[in-house]
Amino acid sequence: MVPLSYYLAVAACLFAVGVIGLFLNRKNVIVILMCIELILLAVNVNLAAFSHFLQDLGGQIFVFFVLTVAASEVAVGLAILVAYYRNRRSINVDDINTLQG
Amino acid sequence: MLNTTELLAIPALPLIASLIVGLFGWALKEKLSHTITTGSVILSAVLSVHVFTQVLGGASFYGNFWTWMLSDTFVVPVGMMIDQLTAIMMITVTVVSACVHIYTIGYMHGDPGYSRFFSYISGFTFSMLVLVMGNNFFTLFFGWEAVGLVSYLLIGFWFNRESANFAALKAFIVNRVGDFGFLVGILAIWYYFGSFDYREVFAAVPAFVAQGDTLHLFSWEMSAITFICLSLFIGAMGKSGQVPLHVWLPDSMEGPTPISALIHAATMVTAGVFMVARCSPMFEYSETALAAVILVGAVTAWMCATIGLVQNDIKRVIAYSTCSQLGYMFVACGVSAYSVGIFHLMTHAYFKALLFLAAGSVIHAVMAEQDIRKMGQLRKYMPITYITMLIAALALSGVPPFAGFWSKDLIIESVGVRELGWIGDFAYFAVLSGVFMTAFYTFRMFFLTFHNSNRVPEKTRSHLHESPKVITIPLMILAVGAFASGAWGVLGLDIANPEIVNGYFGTSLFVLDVHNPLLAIAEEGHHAWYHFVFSAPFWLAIGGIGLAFAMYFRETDMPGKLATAAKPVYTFLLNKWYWDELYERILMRPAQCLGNILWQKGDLGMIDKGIIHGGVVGGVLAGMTRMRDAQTGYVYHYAFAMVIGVFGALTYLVLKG
Amino acid sequence: MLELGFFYLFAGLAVVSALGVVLSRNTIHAVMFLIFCFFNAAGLFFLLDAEFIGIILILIYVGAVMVLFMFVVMMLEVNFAKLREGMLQYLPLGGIIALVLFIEIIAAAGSGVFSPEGIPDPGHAAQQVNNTVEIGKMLYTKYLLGFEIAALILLVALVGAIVLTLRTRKDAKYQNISRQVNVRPEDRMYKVKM
Amino acid sequence: MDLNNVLGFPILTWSIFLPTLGAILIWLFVSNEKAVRWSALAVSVATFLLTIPLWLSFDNSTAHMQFEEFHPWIEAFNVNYRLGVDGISMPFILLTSLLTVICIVSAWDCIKTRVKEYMIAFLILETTLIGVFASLDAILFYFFWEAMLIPMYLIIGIWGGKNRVYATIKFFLYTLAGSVLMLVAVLAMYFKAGQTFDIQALMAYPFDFDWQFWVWIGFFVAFAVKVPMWPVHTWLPDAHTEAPTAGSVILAGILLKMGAYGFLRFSLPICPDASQYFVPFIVVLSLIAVVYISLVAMMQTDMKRLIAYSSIAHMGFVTLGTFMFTQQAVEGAIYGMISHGFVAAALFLCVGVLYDRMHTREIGAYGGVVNVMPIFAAVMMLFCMANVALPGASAFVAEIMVLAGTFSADQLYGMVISSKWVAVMAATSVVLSACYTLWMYKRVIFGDLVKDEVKAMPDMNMRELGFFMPLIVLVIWLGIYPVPVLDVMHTSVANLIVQATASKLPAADLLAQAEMLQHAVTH
Repeated sequence: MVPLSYYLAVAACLFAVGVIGLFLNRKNVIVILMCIELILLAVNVNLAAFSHFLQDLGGQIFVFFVLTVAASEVAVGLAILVAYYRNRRSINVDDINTLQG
Repeated sequence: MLNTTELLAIPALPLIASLIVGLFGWALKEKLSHTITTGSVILSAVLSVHVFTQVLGGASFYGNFWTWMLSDTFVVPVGMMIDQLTAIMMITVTVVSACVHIYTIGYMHGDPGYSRFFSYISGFTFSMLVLVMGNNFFTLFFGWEAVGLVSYLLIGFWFNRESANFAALKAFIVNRVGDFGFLVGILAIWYYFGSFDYREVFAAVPAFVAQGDTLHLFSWEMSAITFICLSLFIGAMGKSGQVPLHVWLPDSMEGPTPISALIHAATMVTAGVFMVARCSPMFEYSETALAAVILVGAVTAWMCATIGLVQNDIKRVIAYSTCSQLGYMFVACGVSAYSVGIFHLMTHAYFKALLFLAAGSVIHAVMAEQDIRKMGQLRKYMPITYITMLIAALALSGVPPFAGFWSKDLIIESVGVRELGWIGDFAYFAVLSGVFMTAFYTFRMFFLTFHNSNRVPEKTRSHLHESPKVITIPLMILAVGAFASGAWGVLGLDIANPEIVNGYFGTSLFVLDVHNPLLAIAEEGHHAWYHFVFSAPFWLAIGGIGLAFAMYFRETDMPGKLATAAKPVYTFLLNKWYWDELYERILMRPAQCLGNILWQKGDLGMIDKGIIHGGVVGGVLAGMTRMRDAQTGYVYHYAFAMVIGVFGALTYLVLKG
Repeated sequence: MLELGFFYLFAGLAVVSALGVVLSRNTIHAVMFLIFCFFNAAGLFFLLDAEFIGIILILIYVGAVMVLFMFVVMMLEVNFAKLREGMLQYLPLGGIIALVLFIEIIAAAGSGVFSPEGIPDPGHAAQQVNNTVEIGKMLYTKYLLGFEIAALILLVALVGAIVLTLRTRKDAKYQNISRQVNVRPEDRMYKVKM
Repeated sequence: MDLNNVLGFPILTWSIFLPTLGAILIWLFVSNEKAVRWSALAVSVATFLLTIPLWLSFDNSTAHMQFEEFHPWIEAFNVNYRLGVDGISMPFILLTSLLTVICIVSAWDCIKTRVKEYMIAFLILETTLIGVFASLDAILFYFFWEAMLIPMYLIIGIWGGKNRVYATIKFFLYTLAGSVLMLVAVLAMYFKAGQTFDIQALMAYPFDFDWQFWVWIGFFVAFAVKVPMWPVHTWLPDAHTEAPTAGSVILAGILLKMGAYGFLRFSLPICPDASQYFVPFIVVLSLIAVVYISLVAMMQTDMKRLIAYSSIAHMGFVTLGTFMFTQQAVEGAIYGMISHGFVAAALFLCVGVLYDRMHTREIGAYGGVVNVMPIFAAVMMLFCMANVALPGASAFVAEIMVLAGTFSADQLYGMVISSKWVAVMAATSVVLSACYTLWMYKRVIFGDLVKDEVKAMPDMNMRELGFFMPLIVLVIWLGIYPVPVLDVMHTSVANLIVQATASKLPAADLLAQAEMLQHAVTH
């Protein structure tokens, strides 16, 4: 049998890789979004693992919710990206600083 | 007991007249204005004389009319106390005031501020009467401040003249310095005696002195009675133009001449002397305060006399003479000869008012010229003025039998008999040399004005004429006073009785027997009428007049030579010992400088720019700018921040265990 | 043993493909790696008796979301190489943070609390237990509100995405449906008196 | 509850809200500018008349609150609508209602834009000011205290001078920063004293020393800004300079008094031990206000700024008197506030009269005004002399009483030097106030008529004379017959002094403190 901590270790790996990805691909929004997917995936793995080992289905329900939200986020994020690209002809994050006001 | 209504009427009449003319002067004709005010003041003079005769008969009055302020034990009544001291002041004030009122009718004729002027001088008469008639320190203070206000208004009467405005301001502020001391003295009296009332306070003095309260400032200690007396005396110094608060008095000559006579010679400036005499039951118990009074009086008497020697402005000569004579009065009070001080106050009031009014008559004649170098030979044109002024000058010089002789001689003798160490010696020297100088400068001024050569400019020479009756009549009335008041005081009123209680003043003045110089004089033996011939003051006065005669009766080159020979002394005296310059350097400029520094550096610089704008606002601004810089707008920075936040939180939890 | 082998397989591939996502030069490749990563994660889910979630992950994520990524990447004419410039600028910071986080999580995971002694393996569920049915039961009872909200979020995301990307071009021709529907015969045809 | 209200009529509520009611009616129904002016005047006069019974039916013999009203407001937090006045607060209500009338008349022609808004702002300001003086609930007090800022902010910010925005913001932030600490102090007391905001209950509650210390500081900051005391005074000259005339009048006349009133209402009775502890501190600040500010005032070239500084100096007297714990000093302080309310108001009106003609406040721009405006010169002379505190003017009574009270305040409360010397130092104001006031007067009014602009200035008209008349009468009346006003205060002030001198600390602490004091004195 595979112990719980193995799953947690895998999740930790995925999480760390996702974080590194954030820093590495800081200019590419698409990859950033994908890194976030990775991080969420790590969380999902954790949730599913605990759900199994604690015999509580709630964990899986939450995976379900996380997936929902992640999907929405990707949809909206990409939509924004497209809209932005249409206006600026670029998705370089360095160009996106209108938040500064 | 005196009639209350009559007593109330004496100050009330001038007040009402003043208010009517002051408020409705714009609607009144000149004639109506002066009739109302002059009439009321004459009436009040008549009433004063009536009161005086009653007081001579032994009547007195004491009573409160009104509660001014009331708070717990702080009770300030308004009341009157009429005794011998008050009565003699009342007649002096009202008679001189009445003369000045009449004189003003002629002098101020045609001035745009005619009715205003009458309103002021009537108001002044009211204030001065309140000052002398009050029965407590607050009523005294009220009158004190009110005369100060009127003095301020009158000095600056010709408000278009910058110098007049400046002099008015100066007079007021210097007086306020004195008032500051007076106020502190009054507060101390209330604190220690629990009352403002003359009777209650004076009755409590001996017991209080025996109790020996002291005041501390850090390690410095002072007996309470000395503190009170010195504070009060500071007030007297301010009002009576004593060194070092004398600087306002000569400048006050910017005002019209009638008020120089009334306020700055005869009455207001003598209020300080009156106050010291009134407080004699307190001063008697403080040797320190008495010594201070002598010292200040003597210094003033001597110093102002020296300044008077070289002044060229006719009014300034008289003004310095006033300062000097006030010094004599204070010296008299200081050596506990209060009765003599008041006596000199009275005689001085008459002859000095006369001197001023005569000078005013001269100024009137020479088209408002005040420089005695531009006068001369005026006796031909204005004989009445000439004669009256001669009487006043003789009185001031102390030539018998004129008024000044009687009082001044007594002062000098009183100083002479008291054993007071170096202060006494100095005072004796000051008053003796003062006599010589007084005689000299008075007759210098007199000869230059009426004798010598005629230096009047051609333009005005045609205008020279004797003044109208309305001006000369008051001169003549005052001349009677200047001639006779001295003899009347000594022979008629017995003012100089060594046993003061038996003399005119009765119980209104208080002198400890050990202090009383008059007793000492009496012990030396009764003076025969010709005694004066053997006394130094008489010969000094004659010497002064003689010197003036030699130098100024005819045009000589002596004054010029003397001035060149003693150039430094001459300049020093001409510049009035540089008091004004000194004050400008050590008070005015530093105060302005300090004010500016406090404002620019303190308020604007330190508080506004430093703390508020620099510290608080600047700090917030700088901090917020930095915080705003953190908002780069780059999404990934925010993402990093989140990650770092997660990292921090997690690390914290892990480390926390 | 077989299970452990599969675990290593899925886990290893997932981590490797995750690295691929992060490191690949071409964004298309990154997307492909992510898809692959999700497949492996789904495998892990299966090992954890979470069949429904695993299938959802493949169907929805791989089938829809990743396709969306693919679409966007291919639609935008972006010089992705340029976006990789200065890639290493934040590597030290990111690396350290990721490393520390990793160590911390591993330390937590390996702290013994989650060891088999701490949380014993319950074993796999019986054959007749239907994961989907169980999830459905919970979802429609205990978590109904959350479910509804999730639905709503999806709706909002749907509408939001459309609104964001919708645009009207001046040079294009559009139907005006309301006008089309409201049209009346006389607008279309009228008789001309000859 | 037993409410002490002899009138049986909510007179305080009416006094407070009648101006607001009037403002609402004007807002809704009056549009013509002339009608707005007249109706605002009518409302303010009505309010003034309404407040007169407060004085007429006031019972001088009791220190209890009178004309009380009580309604629950926010019951969850025990916040109540509790009103009442005693001999300390009652005079201020009359002062407020009277000055508002004068302000409205004085703004008659000067305000040409947004007349309606101006009048409404003034009426609402009156509501908040009366509310402050009538509140007996700390939260209600705070509510009015803060609400007052809004109309004042608008008055300075909209109808002010050139630099008005700066002045407004400075004024607002300064006061707000102070008030925040007051709120903290109020809340601290609320939780400590068993969930009550009732001021009288708080007065009775025995706070321990540490607690008093911090609460006192909280209140001090709020009140010191308002008074204003050095060094938090710099907002005042700016606010005064930029405010329209009537704004300056109300600012000097009443707003400044709120601070000192706060000391009397909160600091002294609620934190008596802390108040005594801080006496040397207050004395030093007050003396700085008297001397330092007077010197600064002397150097001003702007008339309004000069009078503003003189206000600070006079308020220094007030704070000095407040913390001397003697009957005379406290009464003198209150009297000083009333007197200053009239005198400073009148001086600002004087400047306003000049400003309306020349549109400058620079002293140097004038000179020789007496030649063309003799009546004005006489009026201004009167108020200048009142400002100098000449006997016969109301300010003299106040000044002398504060000095007397200070002189006789034997209790040292840890002072290094005797209170007598404090009085002596404070008395220097006799000289300094004369310097700055009369110097300004000389430069503005006296002198030769050389400037053409000055030559063209007409003398005061009947309206202007009209609003000076009551002030002249009051300043002189209060100067020569202060007894009726002082009578109102006696009992309340005596009671206040009992509260302020009786310690709230347990006996053991008192002993320790007495020893400390003894220690300080012997050294």
